[in-house]
Order: sequence, then C-alpha cells, then structure tokens
Amino acid sequence: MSPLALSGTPLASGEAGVPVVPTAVDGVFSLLWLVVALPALGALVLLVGGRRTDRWGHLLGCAMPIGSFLLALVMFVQLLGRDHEDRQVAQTLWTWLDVGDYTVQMGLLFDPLSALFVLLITGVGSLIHIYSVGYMAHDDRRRRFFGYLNLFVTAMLVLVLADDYLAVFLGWEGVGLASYLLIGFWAHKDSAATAANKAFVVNRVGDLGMSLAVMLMVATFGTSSFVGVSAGMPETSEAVATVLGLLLLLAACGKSAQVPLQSWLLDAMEGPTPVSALIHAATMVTAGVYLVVRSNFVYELAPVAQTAVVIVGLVTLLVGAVIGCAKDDIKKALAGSTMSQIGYMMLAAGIGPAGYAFAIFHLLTHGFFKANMFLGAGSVMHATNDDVDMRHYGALRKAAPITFATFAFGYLAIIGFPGFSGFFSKDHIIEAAFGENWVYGVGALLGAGITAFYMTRVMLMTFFGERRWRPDVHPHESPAVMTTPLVVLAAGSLVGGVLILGDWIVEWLEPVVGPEEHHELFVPAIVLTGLIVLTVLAGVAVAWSRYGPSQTIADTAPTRVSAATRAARADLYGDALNEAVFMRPGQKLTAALVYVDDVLIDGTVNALAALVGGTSGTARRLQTGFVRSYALTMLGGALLAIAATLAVTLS
Amino acid sequence: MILLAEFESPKVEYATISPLLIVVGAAILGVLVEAFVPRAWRYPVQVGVAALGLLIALADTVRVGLALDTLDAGLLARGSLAVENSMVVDGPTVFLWGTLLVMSLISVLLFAERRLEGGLTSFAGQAAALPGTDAEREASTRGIEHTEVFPLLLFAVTGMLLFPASNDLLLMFVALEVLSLPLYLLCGLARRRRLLSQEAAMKYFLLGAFSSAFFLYGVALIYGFAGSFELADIDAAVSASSGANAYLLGGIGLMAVGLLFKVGAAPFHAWTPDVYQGAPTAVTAFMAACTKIAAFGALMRVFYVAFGGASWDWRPLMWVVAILTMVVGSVIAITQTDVKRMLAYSSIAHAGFVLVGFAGVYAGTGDVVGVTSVSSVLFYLAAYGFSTIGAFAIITLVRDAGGETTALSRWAGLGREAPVLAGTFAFFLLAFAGIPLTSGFIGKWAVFAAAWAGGAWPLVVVAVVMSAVAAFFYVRVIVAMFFSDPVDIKPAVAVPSILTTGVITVTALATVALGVVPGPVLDLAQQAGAFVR
Amino acid sequence: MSFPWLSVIAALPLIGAVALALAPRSRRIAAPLALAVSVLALALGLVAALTQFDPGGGFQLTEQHVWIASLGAYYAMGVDGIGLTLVLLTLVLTPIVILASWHDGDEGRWSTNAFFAWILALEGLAVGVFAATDVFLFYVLFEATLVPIYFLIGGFGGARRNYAAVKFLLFSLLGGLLMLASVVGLYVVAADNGGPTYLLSELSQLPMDETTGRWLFLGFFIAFAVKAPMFPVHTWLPDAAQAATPGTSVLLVSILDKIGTFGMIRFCLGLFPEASQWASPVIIVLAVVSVLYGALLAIGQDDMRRLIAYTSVSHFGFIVLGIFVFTSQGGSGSTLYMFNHGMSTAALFLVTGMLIHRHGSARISDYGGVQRSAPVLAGFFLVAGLSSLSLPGLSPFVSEFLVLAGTFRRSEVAAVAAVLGIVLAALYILLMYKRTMNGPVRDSLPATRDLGTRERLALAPLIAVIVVLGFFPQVLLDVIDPAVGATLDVVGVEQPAPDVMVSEGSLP
Amino acid sequence: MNTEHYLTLSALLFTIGATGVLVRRNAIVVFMSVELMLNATNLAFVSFSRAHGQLDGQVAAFFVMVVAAAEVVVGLAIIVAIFRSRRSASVDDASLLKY
Repeated sequence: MSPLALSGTPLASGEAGVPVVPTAVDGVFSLLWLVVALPALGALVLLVGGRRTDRWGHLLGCAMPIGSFLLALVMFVQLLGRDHEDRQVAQTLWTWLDVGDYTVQMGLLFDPLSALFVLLITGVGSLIHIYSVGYMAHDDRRRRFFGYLNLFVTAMLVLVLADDYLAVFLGWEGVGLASYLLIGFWAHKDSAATAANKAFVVNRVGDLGMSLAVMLMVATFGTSSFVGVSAGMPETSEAVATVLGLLLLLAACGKSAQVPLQSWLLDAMEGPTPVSALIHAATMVTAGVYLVVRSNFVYELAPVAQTAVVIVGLVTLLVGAVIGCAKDDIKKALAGSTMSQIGYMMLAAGIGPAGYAFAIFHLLTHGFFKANMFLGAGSVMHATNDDVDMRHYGALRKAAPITFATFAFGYLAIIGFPGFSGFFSKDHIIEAAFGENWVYGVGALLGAGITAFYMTRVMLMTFFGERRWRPDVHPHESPAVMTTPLVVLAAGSLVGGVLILGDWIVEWLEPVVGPEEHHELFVPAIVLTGLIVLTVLAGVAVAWSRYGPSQTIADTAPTRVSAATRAARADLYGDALNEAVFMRPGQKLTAALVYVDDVLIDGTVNALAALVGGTSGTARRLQTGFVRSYALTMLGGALLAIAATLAVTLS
Repeated sequence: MILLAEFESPKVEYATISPLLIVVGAAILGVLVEAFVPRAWRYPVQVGVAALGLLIALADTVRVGLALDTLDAGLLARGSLAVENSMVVDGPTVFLWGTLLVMSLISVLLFAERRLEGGLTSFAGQAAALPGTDAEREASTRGIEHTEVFPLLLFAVTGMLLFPASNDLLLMFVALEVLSLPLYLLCGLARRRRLLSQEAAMKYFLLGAFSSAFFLYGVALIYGFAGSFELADIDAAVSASSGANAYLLGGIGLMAVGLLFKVGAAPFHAWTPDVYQGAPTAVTAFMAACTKIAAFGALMRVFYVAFGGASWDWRPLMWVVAILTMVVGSVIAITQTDVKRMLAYSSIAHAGFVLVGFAGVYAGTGDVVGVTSVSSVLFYLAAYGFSTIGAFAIITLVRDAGGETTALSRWAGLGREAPVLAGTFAFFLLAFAGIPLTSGFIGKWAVFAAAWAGGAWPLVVVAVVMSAVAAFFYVRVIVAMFFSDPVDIKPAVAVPSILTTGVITVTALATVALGVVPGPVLDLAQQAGAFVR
Repeated sequence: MSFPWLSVIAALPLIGAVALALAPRSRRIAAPLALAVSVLALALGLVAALTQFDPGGGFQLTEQHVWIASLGAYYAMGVDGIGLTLVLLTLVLTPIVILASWHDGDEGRWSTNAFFAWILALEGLAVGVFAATDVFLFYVLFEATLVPIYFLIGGFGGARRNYAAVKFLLFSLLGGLLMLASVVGLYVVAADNGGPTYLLSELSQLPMDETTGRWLFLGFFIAFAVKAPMFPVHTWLPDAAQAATPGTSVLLVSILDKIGTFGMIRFCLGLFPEASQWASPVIIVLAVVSVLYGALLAIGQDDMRRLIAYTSVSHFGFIVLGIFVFTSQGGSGSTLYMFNHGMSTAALFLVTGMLIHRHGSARISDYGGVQRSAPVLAGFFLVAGLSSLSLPGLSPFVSEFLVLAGTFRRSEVAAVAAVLGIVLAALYILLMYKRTMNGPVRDSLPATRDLGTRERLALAPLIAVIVVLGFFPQVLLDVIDPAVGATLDVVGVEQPAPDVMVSEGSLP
Repeated sequence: MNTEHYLTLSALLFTIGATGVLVRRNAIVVFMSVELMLNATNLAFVSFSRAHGQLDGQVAAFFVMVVAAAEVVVGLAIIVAIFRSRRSASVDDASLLKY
C-alpha cells in the first residue's frame, strides 16, 4: 500500500482545479489525427526514403507542418465558435495499453490550451521550416535535417495533444530525441555530439520525474489519463498531490532547462540555428510550462509544489538573465535569455489561476519574438560565415537591414517596450507576481531590468558600433526564403499582444485552467507598469553606457573581470557543480565497479575454480604410485570406518 | 552334535541357477579348448565358446527371470533361495545377471578385436616372455596369442554372477575371489606397455588380497556375532540384538572395506586409477562396468538384507564415504592429463553417485510404484556400464606407433580428424556428466530421487555440486578434441573391425535409448523389486 | 485440434539441423537451407498463433503422452500467452540471426553446415523449452540447449572462446544441477502425495510444506538467476558475448537467457507460490541491484559486446523485478519485456557485429565518426540503441514502464531505485553511440562500408517490430495479460487497488 | 582359556599381517603377510565355531585355505612375471603408475 495514500485526508473538492471533461470529436475535429500524422508521414518518408528523397525532401518537409497548421487553424476557428463548455474535444485512436486494471488510450485532446500550442508549433514551426530551406541550402544532409524537424513537430504535437500522461511522455521523450538528433546534427563536431548527449541525459533526469509521476498516478488512480486524474485528484490526499506536483516539476525543469537542470540548454546551441529557434526557444523548452499549466488540477491541491514551481521559475529567470549578460556568443546569450523567459512563465504558472493564462500568453509571445531573434541571429551568422562571437560583429545594421529590423522588433518585444507583445505578457506576469508575494514581484522586476540590459548589449554589439568583422567576412543580407519568415515573426512580435485584448486569452483558457483569480495590488496597476518601464529603461541605459556606439568593444573578452562576471561566464558554475557532484564521482564509481566486477565477483568465481584446480593438483600427489601407501590409506580408512561405526553407535 | 545320520545330499535347484552353471561350463570348456584344440583354431573357438556361452546364459537368465515366484505381495519381492539357502535368485539378482551378461558379451567382442594390432588381440602373445626380448618378438611374429583370456573372462563373470547372488557370506567370499583372481591376471596381460600392465596387476593383486582379508575378517566377526553365515539369520540376529555389539559393528566396518574396495570408493579407491590405466583397455572396460555392477549388487545385498536392521549404524559411514568418493573422484580428475586415468577417476566419482542412491536406503512406500534405492542403483549401473565400455572402446582406437595414445594433449584436434568418433566420445562424456537425453542423466536423477526420498537430501546437494565439478573435466576433453589444434603430430584413429565398431555402436545406442526412453529398463529395475531374504 | 502444432514447430528445425549435418558441406547450401527451415517454422508458428490460439483460454495447443511412467514424466506440450510469446520470439529471431550471420559460419573451426545446424538445433530445443508443460521435459530440454550454444560459442567465436564457452557451460551446469536437485525433490513430494507426476497442472495442486517448498524454490530460482543472468552470477555473460559471434550472442541473450525469466514465471511462481512470496523481498533487492549494477558497468566498458551484455544484466533486472512484484502490470510488463528485449538486444548485437566485422575491433575507443561514411549503419545502430534505452515509441518502453508501474504499486522504494536505470541507460547507449558513430572521423579508421542489402534485410524486420510494438503493444499484451493474470492467481497475492477509484462513467 | 583369548590372538596376528603389508618391500613378503591375515581370520572362524558350538566356522576355515592356495597361484605368477621383467621383487620399484 502506498504510504503516501495513508497520510493526510482527502481534500475538499471545492479547492480542486478544473477537471478535464471532453466530448467526442465530430465534424472537422475528426481529422485531428491528421494534424499529427502529416508531419509523422513526412518524417517517415524523409528518414526511411534515404537519398532518393534528397531532391524534394525539403519541400515535403515544409509542406507537412504547413498542412498541419492549416488544419489546426480550421479547428481553432471551429473551437472559437463553440461554447465554453464544449471547447474540449477528444479523439480516441486506439488502445495503447490494457493491462490488468490499467488502460491507456492513444487519444488526442483538442482544447483551448492545446489549440494554442498546436498553432504555435505548426505556425512557428512552418516558418522555421521555410527559413531552413535557405539556411541549410548548402548542407548535403538537408533532407535528413527536414526529416528530423518533421519528427520533432510530430513529437511536439503528440506532447500537447495527448490526453494521457503516458502519451504525453511519448511526445515528451520524442521531442527529446528530436532535440538530440538536431543538436548533434553536425555530429562530426565533437562538441555537437557531446552537447546532444548532455541534452538527452539531463532531460532523462527530468524524465525520471515524469515516469515516477505517471507511476504514482497509476498507483493512486489506476489511470494516467487527464480525465481520470483530474477527476480523482480531489479524492486524494495533499501528500499525493504534493509529490505529484514536485515530480512533474522535475520533469518540467528538465525539458524547460530550469534550475537545477538548466545546464544543457546553453550547450544545445551547437545545433543549427533554426533548431535553436524552433526547439530551444519557441516550442520544446516551453513544454515544461505546458505541463504545469495542464496539470493545474494537481497543483491547485499542492500549495507546496506550487511554491516550488514559483521558486524554480524565479531562480531560473535571474540565473538565465545573469548568464545572458556575460555571453559573447550570440546564441548563448539568447539561450540564457530563453531560460530566463521560461523562468517567467514558470513563475506565472506556479502562481496558480492568477498566472496560468499569463504564463501561456508569455509563452506565445516569447515563441514569436525569441524565434524571431534566433532566426535573426542565424541570419547574422549566415552573413558572417557562421561566426557566433558578437565581438566580431558590429555595425551590421546596414549590411543586413531586414535582419536588423526584424531583430529589433524581437528586441523591443523581449525587453517589454510598451506596445510590443512582450510588454503585455511580461507586465501581467510581474503584476501577478507582486499580487502573490512582493518578493516574487521584486525578483521578476529585477529580471526585467537585467533582460533589458543584456538584450540591449546584444543589440548594440551586433548591429551598432564599429565593424569588428573578421578579414574574410563580407556580410550580406540573407535570401528571401529566410527573411520572409523573419518578417512574419517580427510582425507577430509586435502584435502578439492583441491576445490579451479584452482578456481574450484569459477567457479562452478558462475551460482548462479555470477563471483568473485577480489579486489586489498594493499600488494601482498603472503605477506598477510605470515601475516596470522605468526598470527596463534603466537596464537599457546601463547597457548603452557600456556598449553604446561610443564605447570600444575589445576583440577578445577581457580576462580581468569581477568574480561575478567570471561566474556568469561559467554559467554560474552549473556545469562545474554537475561535474563535481555527479560526473566525476559517477566515473569513479563506474571504474570502481568495473574493478569490483572483475576482481571481486568474477575473481571469486575464478578463485573458486583455481581453488578446486589447486586442490586437485595437490590431492593427486597423494596417489604416489607406491602400493604400500595405498595399503596404508586403506588401512587408515578401515580403522576410521570401524571407529566411526563404533563411535556413532556406542556414543 | 551333528550326526552323520542326519546328513543329506544338498538340494541344488539347477533350473534356477542354470545361467551361472552355463557360464562356468563355458569357462571349463574354454580351458579344455586351450588344452586340446590346435593353436590356429583356438581363437575362433574360444571366442565362439565365450560368446555363445554368455548368450545362452543370457537367454537362460530371461527364462529364470520370467519364472520368478512372487513372494508376499507387499514387499514386491520375487524369487527364491537356492542351494540350501546359500544362494538367492530374486529380482535384483536376475537384473544384475542380465546386465552383467550383456556387458560381458560386449566385453568379449572388445577382447576379440584383432585388427588394431595387425591381426592379433591386444593381449600379450606370451606373458611369460620378458618385455623387449627376442622371445616376445618371436611370439608376436609367430602370431602367438593368449586365448586363455576368454576362459579367464568367463571365470571372472562366474564370480560376478555369484557375488550378488550369494545368500551366504562364505559363498560371497568365494565369489569375490573367483571374480578377482582372473581379473588380476587379465590386468597383467597387455601386449603393449607390459611393465605398466604388470605393475597394475601386482598392485591390483596385492591390494585386492589385502582387502579380501579385511572382508574375510569382517565375515568372521559377523559369524561370531550371529553364529551363521546366512544373511537371513544375520538379519534376525541384528533385529534381536539390543544395544550395540562390537562384533557386529566391527564386522560391518570390515566387510564394508572389502566391498567398497571393489566398487572403488574412497578411501579404498587408490588402486583404481593405476589399475585402470595399466590394464589392457578391453580389460579396463570390462572391469569398470562389470566389477562395479557385481560389487554394488553384493554391497546392497549384504547391507540391505543382513544389516538392514542396523542401517542407522552404518548410514553415517556410507554418507561420509559417498561424499568422500564423489569429492576425490571429481576433484582429482580435473587435473588428469591421461584420458584413461581420467576415466578411472570418473569411475570413482560415479561410484560415489551410486553410493548416494545406496546410502538413501529407500525401499519405497508399499503401494506406490516409484524409484527405490535398489532400482535406482540397478539402473545407474546398467547405464554407466554401457557408456563406460563404449568410452574405453573408443580409447582403443586412438593410437600412434606405440599403441594406444591416451595423453590428453595427443587428443587435441581429434574432432577435426575423426568427427564421428570424437562426437561419439563426447556423447559418452556428456552421459558421464549427466546431461539430459543421455542415460547418465536418468541414472543420476534416479539415484538422487532415491536418496532424497530416503531423507539423504544433503547428499544430493553435495552430489549436485560435485556433478558440476565433474562436468569440468569432461568438458576439458571435449575442448581438447574440438576446440584445440593438435600440438605436433596429429592423432591417428585406427580403423577397427566390426567387433569394436559394433561395441561402440551398441553402447552409444544404449546410452541414447536409456536417456530418451528409459521407461522399459527403469520398469525392469523396478520390477526387480526388493531383495528376497 | 489434434494436429501437434508445437511438436511439429519444434521438430522442424531439429530435422533441419540433422539434414544440414548430413548434407554435403557447402557454404552455398547451408545458409539458404537453414533460412528456409527457420522461415517455415516461423510461418507455422504464426499460423498456429493466429488460427489456433485463444488468448483467454489458458494452456492450448496441448499434447500429452506418457514418457517415462515410473518417473511420472510426460511428453506434454502446451502454451499459454507467456509461452506463446516466447515461442514466437524464438521463431522470429532465428531467421533474422541466420540472415545476419550468413558468412559467420565460414570462419569457424568447423564447417558452415555445422554452424547453421547448431543454430537450428537450438531453435528447436528452445521452442520445446518454452512449450514444455512437464517439469521433467522442461529440465531435459533446458539442459539440452546448453550443448548447441556451447559448440556455437566454442566453435565459431573470437579469441577467448574456449574460456568463454567453458565458463558459460559450467555456470549453467551448476545452476542446472541445483535445479536438478529440486526437480528430484519435486518427484519425491509428488510420489508422497499419490504417485509420481511431473505434469505442471498436477504439480501445482500439490500440497507442499513450507520448508520443502522454499528449498525447492531456491534450486529453481538459482538456476534461473544464473541463466537470466542476475547479479551476482552474471559474469559469464560478458565473456560469452565478447567471444561469440553476434548471431550466437543474439541466440544466447535474446532467446536462451529468457528461459531463466520464463522459468521464474512458469515454475517459481507457478509451483512455489508461498516460497515466491517469501523470497520476493530479497529478489526484488537483487533485481534492483542488477538494474543499476549492470547499467553502471555497461558505462564502464570499452568493448561493445561486453557493454551490450551488461545492459542485458540491467534489463534482466527489470524483468525479474516485474515478475516478483506480483502485479499484473509487473508480470505482463516482464513478459512483454522478454520479447522486446529479445528484439532490441538482437538489433544491437547484430548491428555492432556488422560494425565489428568491418574493422575487426570491438573496442569503442578504436572508432569515431562512422556515421559519415555509413549513415545507414549508424541509423540502425541509433534506433537499436534507443530501443535499448527504452525510448517511448519503441517497444521496450512499454514493457519497462509497465514493470516500473507494477513495481511502484508494490514498493515505491524499489521503483524509485530502479527508475534511475533509465538515466544510466541513456548514458551507456549514447556514450557508445557518440564515441563510435559521432564526433570527428578517426584518422586511423578507414572509411566504413555501409550496410549491404542482406544486412539491411536482416535488421529491418527487427526495427519494424520494435517500432510497431512500441505503438501497438496490445497485440501481444492481449495474449500475455490473461496468462499472467492466471499465474498471479496461483501466487495468490492481492493486487494493489488504486487508492482512488475513478468512476468509469467519467471516462469518455 | 576362553574364546576371547583366541580372538585376541587372532586380532594380533591380523594386525601383524596388516603391518607387514605396510612395512615390507619385497612382494613375496607382502604377500605372505596377507596370508598371515587370512590365517588370523581362520583362527577367528575356528574360535567362533567352537564358541557357537557349530561346524560352520571350521568349514569356513577350509574354504579359506583353499581360496588362499588359489590366490597364491595367481599371486606368485604375477610376482614372478614382474620379477623377471624388472629383476626386482620390491613393490616400491613398481611405481610408474601414479598421480
């Protein structure tokens, strides 16, 4: 019996999150499976088809997510037309497992939350596919790249559409695989291969949480479906809820690169830039946020776990921001920023009903502007022979004007420049954080300031100041196939804020996460907004003063820097910690065990064999060949036999 | 006290003991043949007499077996006493006779093999001629052979038949000597490596005589205890005696020495490797199979019938001996470098396994037909007899210029040279190791089952571990034959006549049959039932 | 109904083996003939499974004849869902192994005929083992399988094959003989209770006192633990895998070792329910240790074949764990795991074998960047590896998850400890993959020839089965689950119920 | 004198014989020691026969004598053959077969 089940009393159902109660698919929704199947087909054809598909592979690769996007758009519109209560539709495809009392249906759930994700994934995904046609044009393995991308889209769609935690896990690890393949796409580079491994393994640590969470669900509810778990949660104890919440948080930390499992994301930038944009910025890394929001019915009953989510989010948003400040590698700076922004989302998700909608809102806007900036960075790298060091950039705004302009949109969005999408989403999160607890609020606010600083730094070092180009670099604007997606994404970065108009997104998500709880603030919201803008401006100002056009930027990173800078450059010693605590002791343990297995266990076996052999070698010497000694043995044996018989009986 | 007037001529049930008489008759006929038939004719005549005699005896045994009287139903004992109670012809006797006669018949074929030595048997042409002298060479060029080996074999068989059928300790002693004396001689008659052969004979003789003395002294003590040589009387005395009797216990101990010597149990095993190695291989095969069968038969008869009531006194001794025998046989065999000698140690180990069944002392539970100590031992002996004769027969075929080459190192690569032969030998080894689908497995299973049923499960556990150790050296030979390359000169495999080929074929088939469909023979062993007392 | 399906399926390869042994020695005949025989057996097996088998019907396709009356031994065959799964595993893998080992028999100590004859003999015996419903028959076949595999390792292996073959044999024999002691004990118990019998159906009804049952259980369990292999009696496996040809390793690890875990379900649980419960705490600990120990050691290996062997130790730990937690998820998961592990390990052994064959080295450190010149090989390698690390979507995930979920319901601690294995699995597979396939191409390494058609044909079915069963495991689970349920009924442990019953009505 | 004394003597003779087998090297002497053991047994048979008041034991003694005579025939033949080929009757010289 589960000890967890015994402690605590069932919670009153009133405090529960929102149960998942879908209706069966009908009409256009019955094509839901096709949304997943299209990219799956693409991946299959491209990966199994081999070289035969080289010529048209990238086209097929683009067509599939676009097809999915269009389908999803139709369904989204359909969903819009429905009442709140009817906005969860489910399609059961087949029975995945049915063992004993545990059944898992392979089913899809299309509801307001997953609808938004599907659109984001297929939408941004399609743009990035298109971009990649140009970006990977000179790579002889482009077809395979598109195969992997399609695989990723498939897995990501499974992740957000599945209606059972185990099926979510399928997508969860599926995106992990795609991420692994794509980070290691240039596998001939040792660093890429290592980074891919690291990403997969660290993610697996998070997956432990997911696995255990599903096991706990099976043990507690006999099911792991959203429907079953959400219905059963109110009946169970807070202890179970807390453990579930913490386990799911562990999973989220792995996938979303949250502290303490953040270390893989920076290394993951070894992958081609579209990958960084799609997987490691816009979609996959936000899966953790999806999971937390999706599991609102768990977290609502587990305040401790919620607090943990908030703390993880808060710490990560600061850590990510600090790391972002110290990186000269443009992609790593953006990666730090990604961590930080996801931290915001986690923070919001952890706050509960007051923050779920804003977490998703920020996730969407971030999806646009971060993908935009990553692709922009890719475009910059395209222009500079794949150089990623910002100290080798400078003054690129004239060489690549479209890239510059679109990047600027992303920049303005991320720092929360009023009017841009990020302004709205971040503003709401900080507000919600203040509403929950002023410490959260201050942390979030501080993060906003730092964000402004490092993003400005990136902007300035890349596009402004003097040219610090390498001699053989002749920057140029990217082809249209790459800039078009940039433009679209830039537009998204600008206008993404419309989702909040009239609290649309809050209401939209209500069937999933329940109504927003609005906390009263100690100051009017407008004051807080002002404070945020001021903080951002301060950040920008500091960056301007240090990296502005008037400042000279050293060609190599200065070495005599403060301890804080050194720490930030070393990713706040995250890797060092992992190495010291896990890797090196692990290697020692492994080596020790190999020794133990060889010497102790196998050694015992061999020693036993040697002992028998040795005994044999000695004992056969007793057979001396002298008949008299044989007679002596016999006589001794006879005496012993008689003595023994007598002794046994007479005693 | 005993008046002449009471003297009657003893009643001899000729019809019951006729198989024994047939063999004796054949043996005596053999002696006459030796005296009266011209030298050139002796070989075929002797072989014919021996084979025919054994064959007729075998047929007669079947007749006797079918005619056995059923005694009191509950005991499953069938048969009757004969010759003034000095012999007993019962189920086990008949089974043992049958087995012994079959094995002897096969051995005769091995004895008669002439092709391997260029038209001569593998026995010394003239035992009296010194090794390496002109006399010896002349004897072999003139084709002189000791055809006396056949009557000798028949005499030994006589003793073997009599040994387990004796209901009288004195007769048993006589039988012991009758079976031993010809064997001592046979051991010394090898054509090649005469010195080793003679040494084997001497060692066997001296130690055999030594052990006979122990046996005899034990008989004397038992006589002193019971006042009779008859097993039933001794049994009655044992049942009647309250408390421990030193004569009885001493007698049991000393008789055990004599019998355990014959079966080759530790610590009375020391002769086995030397004699098995030195004796002519055909004789070794005969000894390994038949002596063991006869001796175990006698051991069971004495200890179950006469000393059954005192079984708690001798069981601990037998447990220790069984364990010691298995350990000594299995462990020392591991480092042997001579195939023949290794098989000798293997035979010691097998004696240990049989002793496990013997020491279980399980007579079954009346109505349930199942494995008993007697039936399991009988089956094991039959199974082991076939495989061991087959294995030794194969040893006679691996030769070089100096005759048989038994060094394990010279067997390397035999699997490539003569796959069928090596495969058959490997099969026999697997049977020795007790791998399923061979007779050895069923035999092991049976003795273990009997022992366990008799409460001797610790013995079973030891036996199991020792089986694993024993497997190692069988595998070593297989490795040498199949997985090693010949070191210098390839081993040569002589082409035998139909005789040896037949022996190998028959024994291999028997080993398979007893492993795959052991039912009939197991049933026979079970129908042999209990000893008649 | 009276057609002896199982006997025919088992006999066919054996007859094929004899035919091959007698056929003229020819490299050109041997492999195609063997392939034809094994494919025919597979076809028969599929026909039997699809037309004659009813998943809910207990033991089926039964045959029963008295074999050795006085021993109570019967020639009794029959399969339930568990047995059928493993029979199918055997039938599926053998043709694949033959196809993949097309030329492996040419370089051995003996003829190619012998190589394929032994393989077929092994197939026939293995089918017999999985189908035997008589303990005596099972034991006989169980031991008999040692002979072909022994000659396969010793005759066609690599450098240390003699050592490996002998070590394997002695380990197995020691275990097998301990089991023999228990088999004998069973006879005694049966004989005391109304007459000797070795029929599984009758033995399971025997009254047995606690102490006897436990001792007999131990004899069986140790034999199966050696076979499986579990920590700490696993050391023969790495040596055997290192020395054997890849095909032999597949037969050994994917099929033969399953006899151990199959035996645990069929005999340990089926015959000694009380003792199984009594021993389960210790066994669960040992299983968890196997999981972690095997995984950690796998990480520390430089020889690919040893590495895979150690991963199997880890995987077998999972299987044993699932068996001894006595939950339907655990039991069904374990049975499915046996099948899946067979497939995935076969793929790994074969693909690494193909790589090793190309360069003559099994050392990971001798490789690097192979994917550049042999992308198809790398692709197969990756999928095989991913299946070994139980990636969702590939079949081993389902079974591993079921085992873990079943374990969790019985013991959270064991599940939490065992689940660490999935992280370690990622490490050992991906490190091997990275060091061999990825990274810069080693200067010392000549370009790798990519997989040929035959090799692809051998691997493709494996990968296909792995992927398909990853999404549709229910195909097999439908067959397995009732049989496991019946076994667990025998054990008689109450199934842990969910703490909260979610009403059926709320499900869509 | 009662039976015990004869039996003691018999046991003593048996022991002497056994010791002789162990300590003497000459095969003939070893063999003679064995004969001594047999004769010790005969003494025991006869003593027991008298004690039990039966003839059986005495008959046994005759049997033993006959058997012993047969044994001599075979034994001497073997020993002589060995002596001829080795020019030595020492049992320790014949030790080629060992280990």
